[in-house]
Amino acid sequence: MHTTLIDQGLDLMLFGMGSVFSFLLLLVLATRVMSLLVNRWLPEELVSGIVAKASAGAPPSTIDPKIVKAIQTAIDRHRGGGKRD
Amino acid sequence: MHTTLIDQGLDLMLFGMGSVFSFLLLLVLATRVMSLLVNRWLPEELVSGIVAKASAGAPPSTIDPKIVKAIQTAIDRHRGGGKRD
Amino acid sequence: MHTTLIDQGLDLMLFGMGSVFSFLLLLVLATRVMSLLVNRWLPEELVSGIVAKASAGAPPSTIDPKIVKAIQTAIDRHRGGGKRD
Amino acid sequence: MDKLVSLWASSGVAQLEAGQLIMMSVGMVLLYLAIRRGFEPLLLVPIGFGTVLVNIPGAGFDAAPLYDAMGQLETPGGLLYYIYHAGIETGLFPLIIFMGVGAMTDFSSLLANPKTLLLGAAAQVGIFSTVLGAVALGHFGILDFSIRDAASIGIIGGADGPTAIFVTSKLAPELLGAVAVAAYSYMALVPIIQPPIMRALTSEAERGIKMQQLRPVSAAERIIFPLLLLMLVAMLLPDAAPLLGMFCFGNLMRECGVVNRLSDTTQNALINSVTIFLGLGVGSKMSADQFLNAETLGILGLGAVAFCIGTAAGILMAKVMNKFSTHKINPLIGAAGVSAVPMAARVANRVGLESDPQNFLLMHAMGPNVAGVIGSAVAAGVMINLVAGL
Amino acid sequence: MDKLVSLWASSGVAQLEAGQLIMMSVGMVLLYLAIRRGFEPLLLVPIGFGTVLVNIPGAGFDAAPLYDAMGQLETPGGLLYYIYHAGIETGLFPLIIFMGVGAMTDFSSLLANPKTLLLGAAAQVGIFSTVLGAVALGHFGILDFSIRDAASIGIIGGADGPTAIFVTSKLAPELLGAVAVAAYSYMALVPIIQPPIMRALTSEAERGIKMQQLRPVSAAERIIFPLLLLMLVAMLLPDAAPLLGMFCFGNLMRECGVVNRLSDTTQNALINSVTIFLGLGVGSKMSADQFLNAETLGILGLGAVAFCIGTAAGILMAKVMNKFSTHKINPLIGAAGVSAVPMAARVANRVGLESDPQNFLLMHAMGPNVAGVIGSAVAAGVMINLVAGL
Amino acid sequence: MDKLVSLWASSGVAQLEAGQLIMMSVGMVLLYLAIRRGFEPLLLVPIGFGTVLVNIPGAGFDAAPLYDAMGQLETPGGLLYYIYHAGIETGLFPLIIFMGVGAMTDFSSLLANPKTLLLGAAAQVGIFSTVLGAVALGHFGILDFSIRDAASIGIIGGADGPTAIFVTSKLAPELLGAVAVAAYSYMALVPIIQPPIMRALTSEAERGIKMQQLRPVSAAERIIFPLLLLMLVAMLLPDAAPLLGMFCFGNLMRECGVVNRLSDTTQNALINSVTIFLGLGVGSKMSADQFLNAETLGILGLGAVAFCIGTAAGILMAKVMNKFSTHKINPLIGAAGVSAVPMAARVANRVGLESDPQNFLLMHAMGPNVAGVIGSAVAAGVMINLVAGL
Ligand code: NA
Ligand code: NA
Ligand code: NA
Repeated sequence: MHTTLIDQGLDLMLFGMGSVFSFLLLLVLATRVMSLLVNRWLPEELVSGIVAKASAGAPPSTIDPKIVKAIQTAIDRHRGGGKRD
Repeated sequence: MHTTLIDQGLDLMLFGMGSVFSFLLLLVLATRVMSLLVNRWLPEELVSGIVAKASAGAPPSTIDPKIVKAIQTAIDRHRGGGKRD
Repeated sequence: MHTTLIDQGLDLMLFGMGSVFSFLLLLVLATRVMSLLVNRWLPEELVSGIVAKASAGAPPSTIDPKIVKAIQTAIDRHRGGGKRD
Repeated sequence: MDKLVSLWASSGVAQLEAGQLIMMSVGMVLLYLAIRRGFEPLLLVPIGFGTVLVNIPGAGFDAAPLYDAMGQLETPGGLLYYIYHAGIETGLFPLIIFMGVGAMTDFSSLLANPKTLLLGAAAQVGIFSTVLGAVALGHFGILDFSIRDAASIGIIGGADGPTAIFVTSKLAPELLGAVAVAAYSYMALVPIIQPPIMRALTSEAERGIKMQQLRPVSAAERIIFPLLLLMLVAMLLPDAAPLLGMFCFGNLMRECGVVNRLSDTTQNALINSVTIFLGLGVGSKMSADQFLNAETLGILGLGAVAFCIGTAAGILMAKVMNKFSTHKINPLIGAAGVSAVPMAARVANRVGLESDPQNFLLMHAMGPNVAGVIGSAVAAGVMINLVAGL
Repeated sequence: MDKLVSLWASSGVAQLEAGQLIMMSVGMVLLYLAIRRGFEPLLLVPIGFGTVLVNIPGAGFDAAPLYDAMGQLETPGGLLYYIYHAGIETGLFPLIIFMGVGAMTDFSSLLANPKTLLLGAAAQVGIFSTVLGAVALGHFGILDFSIRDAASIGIIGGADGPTAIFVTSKLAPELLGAVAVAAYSYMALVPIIQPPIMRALTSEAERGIKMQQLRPVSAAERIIFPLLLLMLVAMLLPDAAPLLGMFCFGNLMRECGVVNRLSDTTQNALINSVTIFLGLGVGSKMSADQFLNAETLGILGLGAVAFCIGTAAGILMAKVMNKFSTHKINPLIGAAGVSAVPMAARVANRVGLESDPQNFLLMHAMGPNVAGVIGSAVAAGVMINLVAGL
Repeated sequence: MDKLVSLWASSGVAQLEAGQLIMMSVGMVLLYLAIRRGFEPLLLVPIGFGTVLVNIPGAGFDAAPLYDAMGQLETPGGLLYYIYHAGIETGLFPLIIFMGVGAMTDFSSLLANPKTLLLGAAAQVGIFSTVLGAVALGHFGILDFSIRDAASIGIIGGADGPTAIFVTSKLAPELLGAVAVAAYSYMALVPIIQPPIMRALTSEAERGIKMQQLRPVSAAERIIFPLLLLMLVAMLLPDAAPLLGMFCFGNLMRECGVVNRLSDTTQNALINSVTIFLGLGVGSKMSADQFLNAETLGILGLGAVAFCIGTAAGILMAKVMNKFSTHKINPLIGAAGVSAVPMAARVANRVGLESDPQNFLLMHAMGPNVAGVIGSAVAAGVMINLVAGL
């Protein structure tokens, strides 16, 4: 019975680490292939354009653009030392 | 049995559209009457005043008024082209 | 039976107010002792320092520091009447 | 070695059935439509993802919990099981969403021009003629639809997601996946489906009709309107009261001005959280045996028909109303009566601008647009009432 | 024709009972008070709306779900049924609200001047003398109150909504509607109820007493205080531990400075969501048979008395304390001991300014004000303990 | 007098058992560590507070509800009872947290340098060697650990709180308190535990290795990655699908750019609310009989060992990889493979800066850091699968 417990632990270690390594190794390969394909067939410019378009169709952000603008202005001034005034 | 299914469908259409139309027609009338009464007995100024008062009794907004003020200021400046500086 | 109801009410009043008063009186004493100990053994500077350090270890606030800065700048300007420009 | 066999036997590949693979692809297509094509992403991203999750073989996302003889939990259920049974089967999630939609709805346009409510009524013709189409398919033995199924399919024409989910989860839960997907897909297709119908049914002159500027609406009117609507529903159509009651509650919180804290949370954290779980829960009904059959094709086809008829009915109603009224309505805004807020109103505005670049219809179209929400909810109440009695 | 009969038979008008109509009007009155008069709108808007919803004939907002013999859901329950049973009957919602209130409470004033805790204790006299009044009404057969009812009625005098709801849902759930409405209404009436009592019990000189400026309180004191309070409660009054435990937890999250994310959510999205559902759930107990009876009048009357006695007791306690202390307390701040945060403290400040426009009592009054919250929760714990044993 | 006896008998002091007092002190120590020492305060504040609450004698925070013969609720359960059974026993809270963590995770670094995934794999050696240690202790009769207990203890080495809670609540719920406390404590101790190991296993030259600048990663890659991961999990390790599925869902919402509303709520209101309740619920398992025993000491000891082995394995793996690769990896970032995001990555950065003030490793370390999250979840899935079959 006790031997079984140790055996179970060894089994768990063996198959556990095996699975973890095999899985992540596969994920490394799959990720490389994916990146390769994406960068060949979906270059950045195209993607950004499409995503931006999709975003435009989505409901507007909940922050009032005027406030965003105002904050941006404040940031700009802070950085630019009031050049725009 | 199948005839019944078609009958059920026709019934649903007849009573459904009848209900929808009667209900929304009634809502049109009720809304007109309501607007009439409101605009006669609760002219805008009065209402705004009361609502404003009620708001004042409610817990304060969670945004610090100073921040709101600051944002407003930034908006004003942005619009006014820095006249106030 | 009815007498019991009145009795129950009197009991409730007696033991209830007794408990409330005893408890809050004890809380007054405990609070005084606590404040005394804290102000002797954990003077303000030390505490602030430690709390600040602990905060630093916590995940960053969800508000972009640039925005906070910008708002602060806007507040400063609003207060200072544009002196910094 | 046994372990390897066990791991393999429990792996997805070994257990995978063709239906699951296809449904996972369906989920991926929904994600593609949502992310790359902008199809109602707030719902279709969770629905699509839920579709993938529930079809992972052996993952047990929709597994029921197991209890031992003492009533103690032995094995917990899957996430989607809990979401579906706690939030969708009970109707809670659609109702909370409706509260949020109410809190996001501005009735000003409708209040300034209440007769546009009738455009929202007319567009519901799409719902009921689709019911008729579905029972006809059932009658002729082409597809196996009961009257409950037909009612659920018809509601797609209401172009209102939560209403469709609420009705379908009550009348025909096994169709929930197909109906919800159809409803949100067609809502997303409004800019493609509606314009040809709008152009076909209107003349250039009609499309150029300039509408009177809307009068300003007082705060009191906006506060009283949801209460008025609630009272009418309470007196006349209590079956529509759950949906419209929560809608009015949300709108009252928005307009009354004294509970802005609650209104903000309703419009943000609360509706967003529930949207995520609603979408996942709908996805949990996207199993191969419930989705991959001829009925789903029928549902998708009928849904498209419903949309077109609803659009047409709204436009024609506007033209009829113009016969009896001095203040002409631009019939394009009738198409907005299908709801699909605010997309349908934007489409009406865009088609109007094609005829006359100075004719801004957006605000006018918001009236029938929100009226369509009310109309669909009324239709839903009537159908639940009548069908339950059949 | 049958369909018309069915629709009519299921319509609200046909099923409407007089009691429901009256209760819907009560709901409307609550909404009016909340929106137009500013009566605690965060709670009374949801309670009022819930009252209307639950009294819509045939809408089934408080219907229980039906299960078939296999335990499968046949008909889902109503929204308010689920809210009440999941959140109020279990006590979860009041406890989460208390956590939020704790996260919103600043104990600085109390820590700077701990003896103001005694003012919060004194004000609880209102609770227990009302219990006495209720049992007297029961004793003389005027109204039918048990000791459990009396305890629930008394807690109105605590001027603390979640505490009142927590106690009543445990001891006398059928009184929940009346007790909650009374509690929130009187809290809203603080600016009207308290000033005459305050003026009657104090002299011009007393109202003009200037209090010592409060010392600054260190962060460490504010972090340790909720833990100290928790420990005392744990050792002495475990029945008060649910309410005060969550209150202290919220306050610790606020003050400890390392979980600001959690504190923010507790003070905003979480408490707002729960407030909406708590209000609707309380409204679900506003049915005609539970609300429209002589007992409700008794509850409203006794609640008003409780409020007045509590206010008076707080003021008198301050005067007594002044006899034994060199640092005089302005007795007006004693009235803030009833809780009703922060309204009662503002009223004390305003009445104080009438006597001396330079005498700012607001910060001083916050001490007894939050002490009143603690006092009521302690009283609640004691009552639950004692009444359960009777 | 009876009343006094009753009050006294029900007071905490009279009922207090030594174990409860000690556990309350444990809770206070956790609060101290969280607040004053900054130990993972987002979790340890709620866990510590929950520990105190559940050990208050007579307060009934973990009391089960009582029902009468008719199935009606007689006495509601305690807050922590409901939280534990609704959110932790079912696995819902850890899964929602994982969704939130996914929405907060940026995979850019991993995508730019995918081989760092192997560092996250290596660090899981900590998990499995601890399992071995636990069964050895069980084997030699030193402590009473079953294989389920051992698996739960091992997962501490994953340095990932929600994963540890998810696994333990499934395999060994009675150890939940000890395992969660150990997991979060050691995550907080990363800056103390890891640096000596890192310095011992690396040479000055190795620590000074400058890594290639990471290439920019396109939006499409970031959108597709969570779907790719999901598909691999679905096909190969469905037992890991609940955790990794929700993780990928959150990440997809973050990256897809069309559901920012949902992503924001997931990263804020939703994860914060659930974190509070998760912490309290874990605290509810901190009772004296489950925590105060030799096994807990064993768990704490084994957990520390797991952490050290995981750290070492990550570093050594990096050194091995450098033997086969031209683009050298700085072995310090291997230590980040234990997860403990983002603390472990920061520690790698800091130790790197000691050797060369111009060598910024933070972004490079984020790759193995998030890989560690994936690795632990995979390990969790494998263990749940294998242990359930034993
Ligand atoms: Na509609
Ligand atoms: Na009070
Ligand atoms: Na890990």
